Amino acid sequence: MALLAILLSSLVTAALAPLLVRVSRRGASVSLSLVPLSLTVWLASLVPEALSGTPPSFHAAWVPELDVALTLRADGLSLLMALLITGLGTLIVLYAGAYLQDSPRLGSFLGWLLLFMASMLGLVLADNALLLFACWELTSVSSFFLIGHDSEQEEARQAALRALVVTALGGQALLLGLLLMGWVAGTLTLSELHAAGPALREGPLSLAILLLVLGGAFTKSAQVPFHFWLPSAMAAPTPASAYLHAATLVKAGVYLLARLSPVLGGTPVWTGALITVGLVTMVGGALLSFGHTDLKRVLAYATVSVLGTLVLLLGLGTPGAAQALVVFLTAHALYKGALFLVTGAVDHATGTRELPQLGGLRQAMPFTASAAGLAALSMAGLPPLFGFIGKELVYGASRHEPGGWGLAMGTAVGFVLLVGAAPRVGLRPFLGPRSEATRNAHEASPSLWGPPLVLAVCGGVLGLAPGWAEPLLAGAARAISGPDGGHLELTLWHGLTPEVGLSAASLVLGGAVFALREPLRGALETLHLERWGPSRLYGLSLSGLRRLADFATGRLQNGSLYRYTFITVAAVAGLLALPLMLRLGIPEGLKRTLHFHEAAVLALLVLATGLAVMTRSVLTALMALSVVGLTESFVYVLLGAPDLALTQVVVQTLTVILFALIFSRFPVQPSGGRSRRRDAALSLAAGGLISWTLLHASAAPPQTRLAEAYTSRSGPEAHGRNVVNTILVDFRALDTLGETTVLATASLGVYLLFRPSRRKRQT
Amino acid sequence: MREIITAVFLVVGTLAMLLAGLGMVRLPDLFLRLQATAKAATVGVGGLLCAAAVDMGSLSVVTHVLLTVLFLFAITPVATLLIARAAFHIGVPLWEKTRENDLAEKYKSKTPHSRAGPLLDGK
Amino acid sequence: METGLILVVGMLYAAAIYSMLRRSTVRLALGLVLLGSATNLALFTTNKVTRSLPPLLPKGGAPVGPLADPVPQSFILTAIVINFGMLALLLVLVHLAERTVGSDEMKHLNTEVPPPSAPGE
Amino acid sequence: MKNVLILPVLIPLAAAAIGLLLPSRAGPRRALALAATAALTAVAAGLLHTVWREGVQVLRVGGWEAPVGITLAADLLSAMMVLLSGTMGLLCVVYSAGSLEERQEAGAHYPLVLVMLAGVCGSFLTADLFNLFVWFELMLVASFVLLALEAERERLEACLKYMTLSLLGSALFLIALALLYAVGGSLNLADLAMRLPGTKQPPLATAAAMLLLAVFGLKAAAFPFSFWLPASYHTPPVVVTALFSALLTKVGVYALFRTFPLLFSGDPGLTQPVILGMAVLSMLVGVTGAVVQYDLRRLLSFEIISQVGYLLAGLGLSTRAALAAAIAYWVHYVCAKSALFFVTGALERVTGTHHLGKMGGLSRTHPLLGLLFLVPALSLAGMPPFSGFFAKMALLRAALRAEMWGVAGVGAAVGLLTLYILIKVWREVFWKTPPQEAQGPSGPAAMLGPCVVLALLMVGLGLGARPLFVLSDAAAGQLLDRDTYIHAVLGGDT
Amino acid sequence: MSSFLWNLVLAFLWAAVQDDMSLGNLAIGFVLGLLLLSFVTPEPGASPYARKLVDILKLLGLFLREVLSTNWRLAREIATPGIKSQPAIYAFETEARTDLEVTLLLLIINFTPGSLGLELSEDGKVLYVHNMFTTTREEFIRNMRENVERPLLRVLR
Amino acid sequence: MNSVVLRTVTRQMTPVLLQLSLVLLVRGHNAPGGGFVGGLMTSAALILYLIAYDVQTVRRLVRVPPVRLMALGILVALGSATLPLATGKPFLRAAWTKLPLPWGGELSLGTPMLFDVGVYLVVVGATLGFIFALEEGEVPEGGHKEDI
Amino acid sequence: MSGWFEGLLHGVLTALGVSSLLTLCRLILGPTLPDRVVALDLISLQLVGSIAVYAVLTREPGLLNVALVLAIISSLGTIAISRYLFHSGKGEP
Ligand code: NA
Ligand code: NA
Repeated sequence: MALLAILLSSLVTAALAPLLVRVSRRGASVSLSLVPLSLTVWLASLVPEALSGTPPSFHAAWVPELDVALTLRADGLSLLMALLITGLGTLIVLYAGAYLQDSPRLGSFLGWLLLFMASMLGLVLADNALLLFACWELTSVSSFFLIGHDSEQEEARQAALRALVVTALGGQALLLGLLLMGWVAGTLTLSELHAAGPALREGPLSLAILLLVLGGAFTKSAQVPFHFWLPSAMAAPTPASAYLHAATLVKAGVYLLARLSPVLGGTPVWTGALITVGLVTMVGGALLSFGHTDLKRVLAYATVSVLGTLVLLLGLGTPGAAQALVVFLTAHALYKGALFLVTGAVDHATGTRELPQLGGLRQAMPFTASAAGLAALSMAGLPPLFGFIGKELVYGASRHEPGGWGLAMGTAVGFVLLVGAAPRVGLRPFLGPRSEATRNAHEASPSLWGPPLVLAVCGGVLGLAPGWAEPLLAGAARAISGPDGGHLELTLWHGLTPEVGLSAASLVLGGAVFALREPLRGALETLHLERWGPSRLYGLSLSGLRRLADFATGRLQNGSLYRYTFITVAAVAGLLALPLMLRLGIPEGLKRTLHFHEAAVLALLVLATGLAVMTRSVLTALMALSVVGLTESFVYVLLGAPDLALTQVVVQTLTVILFALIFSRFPVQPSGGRSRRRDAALSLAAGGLISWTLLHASAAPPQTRLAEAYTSRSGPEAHGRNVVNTILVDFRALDTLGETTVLATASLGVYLLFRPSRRKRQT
Repeated sequence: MREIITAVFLVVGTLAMLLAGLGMVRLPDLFLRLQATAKAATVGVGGLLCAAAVDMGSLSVVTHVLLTVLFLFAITPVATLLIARAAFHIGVPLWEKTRENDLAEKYKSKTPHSRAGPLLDGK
Repeated sequence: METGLILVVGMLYAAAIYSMLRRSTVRLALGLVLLGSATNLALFTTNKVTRSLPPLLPKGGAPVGPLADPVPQSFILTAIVINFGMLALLLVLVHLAERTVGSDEMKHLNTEVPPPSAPGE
Repeated sequence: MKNVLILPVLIPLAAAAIGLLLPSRAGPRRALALAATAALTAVAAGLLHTVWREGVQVLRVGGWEAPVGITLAADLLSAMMVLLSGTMGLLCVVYSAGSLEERQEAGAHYPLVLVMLAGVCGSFLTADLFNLFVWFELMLVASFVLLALEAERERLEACLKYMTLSLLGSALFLIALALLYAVGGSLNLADLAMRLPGTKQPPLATAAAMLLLAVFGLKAAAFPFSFWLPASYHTPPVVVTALFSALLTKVGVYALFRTFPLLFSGDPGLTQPVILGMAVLSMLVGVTGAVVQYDLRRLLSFEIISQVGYLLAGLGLSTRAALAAAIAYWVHYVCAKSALFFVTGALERVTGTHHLGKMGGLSRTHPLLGLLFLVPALSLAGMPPFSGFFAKMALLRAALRAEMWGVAGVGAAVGLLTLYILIKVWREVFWKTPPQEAQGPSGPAAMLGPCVVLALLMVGLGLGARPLFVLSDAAAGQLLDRDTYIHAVLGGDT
Repeated sequence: MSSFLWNLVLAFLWAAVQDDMSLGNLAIGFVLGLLLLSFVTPEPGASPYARKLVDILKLLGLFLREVLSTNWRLAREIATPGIKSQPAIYAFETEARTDLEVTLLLLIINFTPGSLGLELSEDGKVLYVHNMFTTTREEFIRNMRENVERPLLRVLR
Repeated sequence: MNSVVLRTVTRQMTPVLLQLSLVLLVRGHNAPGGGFVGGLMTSAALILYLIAYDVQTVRRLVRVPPVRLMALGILVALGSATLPLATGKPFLRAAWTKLPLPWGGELSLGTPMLFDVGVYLVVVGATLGFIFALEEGEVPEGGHKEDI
Repeated sequence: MSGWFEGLLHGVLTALGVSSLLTLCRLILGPTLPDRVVALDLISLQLVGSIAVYAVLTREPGLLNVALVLAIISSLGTIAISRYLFHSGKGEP
């Protein structure tokens, strides 16, 4: 129940945010931040229960027909994530209030931000895969609005769309994967899925499930080649970037994989895919960060790299890797969040985020500088910061893998690059001489420097006293690797292990990379990655889609009634041909007797029809049609339908009169000349198919049931000797009612369209 | 006996109809063909309807036949008149062997009208 | 008769469709008249008893021969009337369209804009 | 003897006739239309309740038993559709009051809307194929007139196209009926359902099925019979488009749902692949068409085609789950699409255009409209927590469980593209810097009210999706339970 | 004309009272009524009905003779190869005055094979008649006057 | 085209034609005919009148505007269909009564005949509506605007 | 009905059919629209006759109803077309 309350209260806060801002701009963010704060406390109070054998949970039915349930469960992993979400959320709401103080749309920003927080909370607390998915989609949507906050800017709009398209693409894949999982496993309750693990890992659908789920996770967590949306999403206001792209949103994919790794993990495909993609992302992301000078972009690529690391760890699948994962994830959330917020503060103070223009801010912005420094050191993995512990564990996990040294070396390359990137973002802007841009900069309100400082300090505190977080982190790791997931002991110093060596080496090499950053940037620029990278592919596929759509729509829906009619008739002919070709042969038992006068009637029909179609004069055609109509009525006479003949004759004449009235002003037109042959072929084919079908129908045994019923009951029960009329006004009078209304409505339409007043207005 | 009388009416009517049909094809101008139609309406339809009246002979049948003949006699000439009038209006030519035309004066100024072209050739 | 009639019905359909495909709204209307005739006759071909008496019951007493099936007849009657109403409406549309665009050619009746190429994404 | 079954036809029809006799002023005609649609909605709700409690309801019109007379039958699907139509009719009348000129209201607008409603409800309720034809035509003729009403050039053109293809469809319908009558000896659905399986001419039944597929596909605007829809829906006043989108194509879909499980379930080999093919093509053609549109109403019109594709997919899969999903999707989509058209009307009023390029910045100036657009748009794209989320999920789930991977894949992809398209609209209309800033109020309450109601409905059907799915599942069960329907329609002596 | 209606009513009464509506019975009733009316006139001042009836019969006879004779010529014309007649359009100044008279005259002219009313002048006095077989204008006008117009007007006036 | 002959014939024929159309309407239950054909014949007679004279004359002759005529017809048909509901019978259930005739015999009267009358009215209204609209649409200043 | 009579009726019907076909030739040949109108008029008259004959053949007096209505109504069509020709010939409505 507590979990539901947490979720609902965050949702309600999101809804209230815009109203609250309208009431008071200044107090709004402070008072709003109290909610995530109290939620953090509340969640923290749940930790002991979560780590016990029976974590807190909640279940309510939602749509059982679809296996969607409001099932919540807070085990270690969920709670760790939830705490990060609410904890960071508190700071970021506070920060955003100051950062967007002057924006007229602070209210909607906070609203979307809190909605995002709520959906993120739902995502990590959900124990029903489809509930998780619902929250997953909500995070995509709310992040769309956060990224596009500066909607006047084309760049922001593009970035928002890009993020949404990529993550929603993954979302669709994930949905299919989850639905298949539910089908195979018979349940979609995450905590019960592992019972179906073997079926999910080895069944015939297992590969499809795995690939679909990975598609979802990789897009959301910005793995290569889907990473490109993340850097461009930096168009978002910085608080949103810090929250979404450092700490929470991008971790959703990792979280999902972590959640599912006990169920889907361990297969060769899983391991291979995650390690490969993770490693490529890790190295690639870090490397690409050197190609940019925009602080946020550098941070974004660094984030991509870290996400790769996390995925890689999940690929390893060992208890050690799980431990490394949770620790590294936490450390990253803290330092990256801090760095983003610092960037925002710098941007706010100087009006630029371009590295070459920044420098010497340490005196002007001392608090910010301290936060940046601490966070950057954590990022570089320097002791005694939490980042160091995380990095050690990563090295350890990769090294312990069979053939792990190679992997560890690969990891090291990534880390080296990250180490090289850290001073760029955390130190460079603050050291050295002041630049033109930073001349007038000064520290802004505490709301802008407080939150990053808190985050950075947290990283330091956790590095010095990791034991505080140890139970929760261990619990989280166990949630990934299973209850017998080994023991987690977090200390700064394990002794002189190979990991320490690797760390030291990567620090040294990282320093070298930092020194070589400019040549590196030049090299990357000459590669023109944007031109052929996945970003380009994205653009190409969108424009390709549009071109294809343009072409198809232009060909099909080209506005020509001729074409519409042609295609429609052709399609009908095709549909009709299908059963005929497949099942019907030549009809048998046809009646072949034909009297002379009947032949004459048919000849009359044929000739008149031919004339109607062939003549160039519309009026001649009309008269030919009259002959057709009159002959038709004679056919009715011949076949015993005087009522029909009567009606046909009168209607025919009225039709002619209508035509005559209408045509009084028509110029007589020659008929169109193009594509006659094709039209004729289609017409003949359609007519032939209909004839063929009708011939079969006529060869079928006669159905006289209804006719007998009507003829025998018409007199005694319907008091009429004209059976057709009794059908019309009694047996099936409802038809007649409808049909008269049709006639009346048509007449009303004619009247409305043609009344004199309308004519005057037009001419 | 009744069948024989009927047959006589039938034959007369049918022959008239056939001749009218033939006349339609053979006669050289509109007005001559109108003459043929008028004959079909009187002798042809009249004969055939009378055949029906004689054959069935009930009051209802005779009434129907009488009414039909009455309407035909009343309305067909009107239609003929109107067709002829329209034909003059749009300048349908007379057969070249038509000896005299007292109407020529009346319609001289009005034919052939510019709008009548397509109506006239009917193509 | 039936077989021949069915073949003629097919021809009527062909003619109707051909006429509808003539790119002229007037011919379209004429084609729809033909279509109506064709359809009515097609419905009529389900009347299995050829050369039968009309479904009119004699006053007191049984009919002397096989009666035609009244059911398709009632259907066709309904269809004829509906078709008539629709045709009248269509004629007015054709006429108004002709008056508006000044021709009965269908190509002049095309304001469905071709999709413009989208501004850059 | 459930005379209540005739009321959904009788009420609007009588109101239309009386409306034409009323003096030609907006007030009385509007009041009458409001009263009639409200009454219709109430009756429909009662009918749904009765059907839910007591099963299929039947009225033998004129007291003649089937197949001699026409029988009206309401199962859950029919009742749901009648209720939906009544509700939409009511909302459209309200919206008309807000959006139309006095002159238009005083004319034949309301009577025509009512006639169309009568045709639609008749189609939903009849158990006789020829009667269905008649109701179809009634609905069509009213829609023709509504479409062409002001006789502007675009509307004439639209109506000509729509009419031509519709009349072609009517002719084909009659051919199909001729075939069915030749094979089964009557056109009563239940009677045919009894006889078709035993017929000596199964291929003829298949031919009829194909023709009906084309005919109903034409009404439903399924590809390749969909051309009339984008050609016409952008021309009349928005409220008319909304009404069309809520009712017209749905009747075609309904007819498919009514006839195919009942009549042609014995021959799935040919019909089902064809239906699925049509479904997939419709989804793709509709959505690709929408991608290139910059006219908001045309864009939404193309979207209809792809949504119809989803519904057809449900039919093509023809499992109970798929049918249920399609029915739920149906309800959701009618609400969402109408809401979008309603909002479009408000946007047009504010900006004076429906071309995306000429709009912009409305999220700042008219945030309420933004919200009212967003809810149906996200719902249509299948985003939580709105109705479309569950509906789309249910369809995909059913497709996967029927092992129709392609359908599921296309369904998911089209969902993505739908999101893309609607977000494109959002970006253009609400975000982009406008050529000129739109000022002025968002619209009268009579215009925004229906939008709000529908938005709330979509939230309600999302958060409280359960009842809809229970109902849809039961309706799907009834669709597949042929014997109950046959027994109910034909009476005890079968 | 009302006398004719009276006659019909009488015939109807005759049949109805006997409850035998057969054609023969009605005919008997008609003849009896005619006899009755030739003595008693329901409208005072009207000319004797029976004489008018004779005029009508005379007109019909004349008409029938005309129809038969010219029909025969027309039939020969059509059925034999070549068209020998030389048609002409003549103006005919009629003595008929009321609309009904003019109309009936024209109807009769039209049903006389070989002649065909084509046009009526605005003042309603001149009929233009298309004629197939008459040789001269004078013969035509005389024929019209004597065989068509006079008998008709006699009946009508 | 105001031909004396046409007018005279029309004047004489119209009552007979109208009478005939009523016969078709009433006898429709037992012989070919019925509401449709009856209505169409009535319209035909009136159209003949219209051709001979003009729209205004026919409008004066009919008095009720076509749209009202149609609405009335639908209400009559609906009414005859709804009557049975009052007694709890199904919609459109026919009710018959035999009326003794003063001159013997009896006349069967039933709601289906009333229904047919409704159809007749609608058909007359509809066809006249078509013709009036088209005809008046051709006369530049002709016709009065009719409220509908 | 005796055999020769029935045969005669069939023959008559056939002859009427042939006659209609001949008339249709004129409709096809034209050359002017009034020519075609005349042909159409004649065809409807032939139809009236045919219906009467068929009524005799089937002894179905109900068919004469059709003949009557056809006789009345077909002229109406002819009149309408003539009126149209007359008006459009004059170039005024
Ligand atoms: Na009917
Ligand atoms: Na629609």
